[in-house]
Amino acid sequence: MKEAITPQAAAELIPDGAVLAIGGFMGVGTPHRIVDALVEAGRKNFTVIGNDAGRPDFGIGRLVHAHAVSKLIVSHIGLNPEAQKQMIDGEMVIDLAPQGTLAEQLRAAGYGLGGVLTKTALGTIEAEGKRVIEIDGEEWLYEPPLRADFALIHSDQADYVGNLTYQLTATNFNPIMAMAADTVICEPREIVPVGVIPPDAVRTPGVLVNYLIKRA
Amino acid sequence: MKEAITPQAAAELIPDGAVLAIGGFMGVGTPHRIVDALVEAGRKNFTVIGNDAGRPDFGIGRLVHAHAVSKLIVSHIGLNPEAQKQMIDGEMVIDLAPQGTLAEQLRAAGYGLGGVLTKTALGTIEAEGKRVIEIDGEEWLYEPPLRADFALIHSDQADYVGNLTYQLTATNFNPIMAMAADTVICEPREIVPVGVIPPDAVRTPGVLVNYLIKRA
Amino acid sequence: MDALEIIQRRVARELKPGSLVNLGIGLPTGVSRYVPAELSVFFQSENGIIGMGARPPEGMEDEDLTDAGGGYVSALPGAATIDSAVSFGLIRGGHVEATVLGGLEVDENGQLANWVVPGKMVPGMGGAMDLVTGARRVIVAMQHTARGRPKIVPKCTLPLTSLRRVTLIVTELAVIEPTDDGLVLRERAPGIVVDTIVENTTAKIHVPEYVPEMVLSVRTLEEASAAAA
Amino acid sequence: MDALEIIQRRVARELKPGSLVNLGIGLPTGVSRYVPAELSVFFQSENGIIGMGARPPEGMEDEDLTDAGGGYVSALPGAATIDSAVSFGLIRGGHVEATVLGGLEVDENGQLANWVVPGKMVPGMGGAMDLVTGARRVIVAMQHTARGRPKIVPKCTLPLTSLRRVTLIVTELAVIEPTDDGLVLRERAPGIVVDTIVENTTAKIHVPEYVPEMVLSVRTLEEASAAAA
Repeated sequence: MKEAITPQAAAELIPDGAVLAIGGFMGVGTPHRIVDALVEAGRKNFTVIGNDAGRPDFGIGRLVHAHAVSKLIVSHIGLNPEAQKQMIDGEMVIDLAPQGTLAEQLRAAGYGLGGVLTKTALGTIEAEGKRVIEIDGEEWLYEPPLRADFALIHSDQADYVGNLTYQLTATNFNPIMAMAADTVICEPREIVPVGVIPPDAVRTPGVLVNYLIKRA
Repeated sequence: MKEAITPQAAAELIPDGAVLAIGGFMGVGTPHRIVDALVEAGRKNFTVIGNDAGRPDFGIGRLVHAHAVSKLIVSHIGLNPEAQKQMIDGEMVIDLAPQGTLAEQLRAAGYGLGGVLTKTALGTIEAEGKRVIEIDGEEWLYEPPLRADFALIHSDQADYVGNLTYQLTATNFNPIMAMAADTVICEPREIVPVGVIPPDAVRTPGVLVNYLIKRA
Repeated sequence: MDALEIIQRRVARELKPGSLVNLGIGLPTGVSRYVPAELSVFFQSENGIIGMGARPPEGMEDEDLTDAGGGYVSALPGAATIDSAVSFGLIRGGHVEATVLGGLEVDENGQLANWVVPGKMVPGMGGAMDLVTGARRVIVAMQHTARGRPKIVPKCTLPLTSLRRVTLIVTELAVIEPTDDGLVLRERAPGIVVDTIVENTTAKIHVPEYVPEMVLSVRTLEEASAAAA
Repeated sequence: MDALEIIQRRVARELKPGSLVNLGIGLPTGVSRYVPAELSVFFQSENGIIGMGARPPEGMEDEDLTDAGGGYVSALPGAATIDSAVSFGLIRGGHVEATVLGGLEVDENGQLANWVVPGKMVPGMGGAMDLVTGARRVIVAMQHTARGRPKIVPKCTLPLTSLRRVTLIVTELAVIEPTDDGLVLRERAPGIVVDTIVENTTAKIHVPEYVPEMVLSVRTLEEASAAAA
């Protein structure tokens, strides 16, 4: 059985400087209460892996706004001028990666693979300095696995075993990140009794989840 | 909308010598009616990719029993003495692969990846003659993508858009194979009207499926 | 009919019945207006849905159902939810029949630059590199020039989005196809003469003897099926 | 108590509360009999379920709910269905806390051979190579000898399942731990003297001064939690 804790207790588990994989796509499917608690706790120097920089003060943008991020690994920062500013000021390092590559890099870490061989970004400036592996005369760009200390994810339902369901486009990176971190903390919309979620509806098996966040 | 055809009509689509990815795990979740139709049509020389050789005359074993398979790419043939016999007689070539590697090889083909970097089988006789790629001083076994001409899969529900759901352990390789073939033919247990399967319950999006098999 | 509508209408005619299509944010999004429902084109939003529909009526929006830009959308009958790995697996694995994207530059190799202006605009590539590299057909939908400056150029000066050659370029002046032999002018917009297109293009462009006018009517299922066959 | 029961009972005490465990077909499957439900150990069957339970009563079997050998099983409350890629992702990504597998040979390096006897038995590796390579702990559960021939040998003569060193070897005579310094005798079965173990083992085996007897009682949640802490 998984302990249901407060967002504040979750923030206590996460030290400054940790590598965080944070679910969500433009803030949709982001565990906002955990993010808020991290900001309130004044945590610093995170490396954050996510789809995007959110909007200013929304989604991952809320951590950026609080100057809690020293490195951001995302596919997009275009809707968060604050992220652009911190990048230009040298306050935050931004590693841009194609969305599909990011998904596969996280998955590779979670699935015990040595990395990803992709055509995406091959021959572009994004590939500069990166390894190209030739297979049967064809070139592939090698991208390494991407793993986090903590995955901070959102779900729709959870049961006390930790089984999770997701809803619509709030799914996005959440199930992938649940495989790719040492500790997985999930903020479900609702916690239901064990046995209520049918086995075929479970999208993330409970064994992957370490902590659930209590309802507000 | 996807056409619902008979197993016989499906067999007509599939020429001798085709590469088939056939779903199922010891016959559980195998599209038995399509397999039967292929046997009845007297098709020959298939390359079959699947989890196992089934049992004699059951699952993929039924095609083996009918001498319709010239090459079998599976992880296990232990419960089908007929497959062992045809291998020893030189009638059928058997390529054994670890189950997890097989799943990733199929997925790599479906996901446009250049192959799989895995620790599984590294340094064993299974890795003989295969490429080893060193990354940051660590060795990984390279396994190429595995793609089929036809995926023959089973599902629980389907709608006429081709959206599929799976049930329990009949899921296995079916959703992975649905991504990894030029033509996907699915034998659902039941076809329901479009709109009946909730978006979050769909495990294989209909755009991947070319044909559905009619109810018997 | 303004420039955007010409482009959107013409691109809409490229989409095949029952196919999976990804429309970029902005101009490309509007293409769906000219694709009748009877075509059963499935629009993918790469943040995780196939079968995306229009923004729902006021008050019926759901915070868990958005497009890649974060805007509210609806789910059509037969829609399916997918996670980001599957979504990009569909894109990278060649399961998306067509993607429609904006462009900053396209060159004589048919290569596209559309994601960064170094030192000026660094929004990130999002899914653009995946889409241009992986979709079966890549349709660039853009205005022919930007503030009078041609966007179809001999060689891209901006960083490429992919080495891959795009399938078709549709502007308010012309339809241009990149081929092994370079760019070929396929169609001209209603009332536009070939010279106007050539004057507004710095890339070398092959002009066949006969260049038909674009058709801009919305295709019926029957027409679209016949064209796809 | 027969040899199998000794092995199964001793292995059962290795399993951690709430953990994900994969039991091989055959002898290892029987380990679950000695793991009380209160431990909430989640048994994975690699064909696609977490939370596998015992065979259901006659007439209540379902053709879509089987173990990796094709035998009928049940789903416990909290069970989850997974496809083969996720199932092996859990195994290969280190999410399976322990796997229990049979063995043909284990050697002084702690390396295991358990999938093929060349020229004789070529069943295929199934999921064995993935499990031995990827699980966090690999527990070999096997009889100490096969028809009088020791199975714990200086160097495997049969093809290895993985280069990876297994975590623990449990037989009806002994518990042996492969370490950097070779095999170490950790426990002996009730009534078994060290000499008997050494005589039945051709591998060099380090024998500490004190070798306790195996405990074979079924662990309560309290005991198991204390041991895991």
